[in-house]
Amino acid sequence: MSAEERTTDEVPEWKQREVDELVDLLEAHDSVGVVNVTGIPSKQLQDMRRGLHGQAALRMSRNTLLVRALEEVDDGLEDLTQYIEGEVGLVATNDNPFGLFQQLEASKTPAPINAGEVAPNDIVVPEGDTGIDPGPFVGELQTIGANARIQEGSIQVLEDSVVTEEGEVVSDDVANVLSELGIEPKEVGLDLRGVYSEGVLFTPDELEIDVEEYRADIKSAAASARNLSVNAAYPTEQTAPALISKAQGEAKSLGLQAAVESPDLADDLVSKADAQVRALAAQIDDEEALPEELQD
Amino acid sequence: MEYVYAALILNESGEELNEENITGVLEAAGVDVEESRVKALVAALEDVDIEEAVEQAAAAPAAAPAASG
Amino acid sequence: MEYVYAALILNESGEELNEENITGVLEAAGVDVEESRVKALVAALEDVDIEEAVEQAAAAPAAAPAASG
Amino acid sequence: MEYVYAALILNESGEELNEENITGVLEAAGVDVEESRVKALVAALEDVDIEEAVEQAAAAPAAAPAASG
Amino acid sequence: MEYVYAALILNESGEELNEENITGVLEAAGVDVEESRVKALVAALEDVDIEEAVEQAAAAPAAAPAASG
Amino acid sequence: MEYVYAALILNESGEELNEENITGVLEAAGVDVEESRVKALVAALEDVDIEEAVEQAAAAPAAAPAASG
Amino acid sequence: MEYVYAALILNESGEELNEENITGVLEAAGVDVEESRVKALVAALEDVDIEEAVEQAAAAPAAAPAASG
Repeated sequence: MSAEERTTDEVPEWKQREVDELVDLLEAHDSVGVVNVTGIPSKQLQDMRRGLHGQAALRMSRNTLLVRALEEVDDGLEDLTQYIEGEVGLVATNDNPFGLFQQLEASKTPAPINAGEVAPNDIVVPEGDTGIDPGPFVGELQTIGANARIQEGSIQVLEDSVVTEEGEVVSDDVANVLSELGIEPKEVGLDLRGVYSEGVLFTPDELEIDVEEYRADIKSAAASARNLSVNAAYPTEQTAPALISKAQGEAKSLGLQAAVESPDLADDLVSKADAQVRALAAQIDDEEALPEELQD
Repeated sequence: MEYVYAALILNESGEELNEENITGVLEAAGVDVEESRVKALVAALEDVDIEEAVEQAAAAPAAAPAASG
Repeated sequence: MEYVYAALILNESGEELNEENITGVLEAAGVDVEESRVKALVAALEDVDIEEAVEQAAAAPAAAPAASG
Repeated sequence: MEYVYAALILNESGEELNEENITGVLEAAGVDVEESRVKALVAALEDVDIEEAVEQAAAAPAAAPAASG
Repeated sequence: MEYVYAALILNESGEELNEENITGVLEAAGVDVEESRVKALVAALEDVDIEEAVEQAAAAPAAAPAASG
Repeated sequence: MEYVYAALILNESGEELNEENITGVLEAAGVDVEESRVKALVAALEDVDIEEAVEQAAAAPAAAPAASG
Repeated sequence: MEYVYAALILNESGEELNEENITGVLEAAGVDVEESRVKALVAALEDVDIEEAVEQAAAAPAAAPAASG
């Protein structure tokens, strides 16, 4: 560490120490991310820190110090300073950034939403029995746009009802109803704003991997290669049987179409003739003209 | 089914599909021909598109023999 | 297919499936018979159990409409 | 099926589909060639559009459970 | 496909499936043979049970020629 | 798809499926490689059984939509 | 299949599908390249519309495990 040389007088020693610690942390890990921690209660934050233990380290500090540390490490990490705004923290891991993203997503927990907050997604009051006795609450539900009715002695919601759309501000009425029903529409957790990993800066949308899609791509790629190999008649170990089969099918198709008198085709030619004669007989609606075996 | 086969042969040879020709083919094959059936067949086929009927049969492959010999 | 049809008529009439008979049926239908095809057909059918082949065809699901070309 | 394969090779090479060529291909493969089958093949293929027949094979993807005996 | 056809003829005639024989068949058909393709084919077929592949193809329904000949 | 093809080549050659190797294959093919895509591919394939996916593709006759000519 | 994958990468990157490029891609993947297979591939693809060939489903013959007796 170069702490001894860096005795800049304007920086209090404790700050420099904290920056040095941050720098150590950053330098010791392959991937560093900036996470938004706005609105996460400290208890939950501690749980999350514990949950990440061993896989990723979460560090909070003053934003100015975070920026200073990122700049001090340089090496590309300074690109992350654009995300240092509001209540944020740094996560550092040796896992790849995709794994980090998955971990953080998995650690998110539902939380109630307050009046005045912006809905992060469509807020839905689900269809079903609310379990609440008949009373004014049915009116409250109706007021916020839920299709509710008293039925069989309790208040029931007849269909999934969107009460606040994504991006809209949650009203007092909605917040009250949600709280009464125990609906927690928010997902609270560490929100990755960006990750820097081994020279590449990733945004969250780049980090969300759909493994199924990759699996499908592999299949599709394999099928394409197979098709090309067979259709271009470029034999490989895997496609040689398919090529033989194709050649055989072509010969058979030609042989049948031309009615080539070959022992290999005799069975099929007889079958074909029989199918044809039956097809023609099926068009004949005069009983008397039909062969005995086809008459009723 | 021999009567219908006779019609199919005539259809391919391009000869007219009439009683005389059908009877001729069948007799050449040693069939003891019933005149009324020939008549009925000729009448019945008058309104049938033989090509089409045959093509449809060909389109349905002689499906998968269960036990090839 | 006319050669095959001719063979099948003979099969139904019970006449022997030989070159002479096939040729006779085809000629009666006005077909310009190729001796080689008749020979080849007789040879090809030698080991075929026609009844069985026909049954298999009958067992096959009837007919998908032809997307004729 | 070797006769038909021979025809298919000639079709791809662009050589004429005649008896001599088919016989040549088969003999090169060590086949004991029967003249009548060659003749029959040439006659059978005379009016057939080989390209089309081959393409139709491709259209019907082979797939059936085999219970070969 | 001519290379594959050639291999199948050899398979039927019982001759060895080697480069020389495949080349011979193709040349007899007037094909301008590419040595590398012959090599690639022989290599690909080395571990393939041709009989089995052929049987599987045969078990599949005959591919439906739609258009009449 | 070129990234996936690169992974499949490595899978067959037995080389490790890592960023360096994928990048190397793609660059050899003149692809302007995006590092983030390579990283994502490597991460995603950690959870994919490539052999299995390839076998499934072979068993099901190609998912690829047929644009027949 | 690695040779085919290599061709597909080149097809996507827009680089020329020649022996040098295919060899380069394969070598980058640690494949012990066989010249004849590369040559054969280039020759096979010469007259092929790759886009079309890729899309056209090849029949899966292996689909039916034959319970051959």
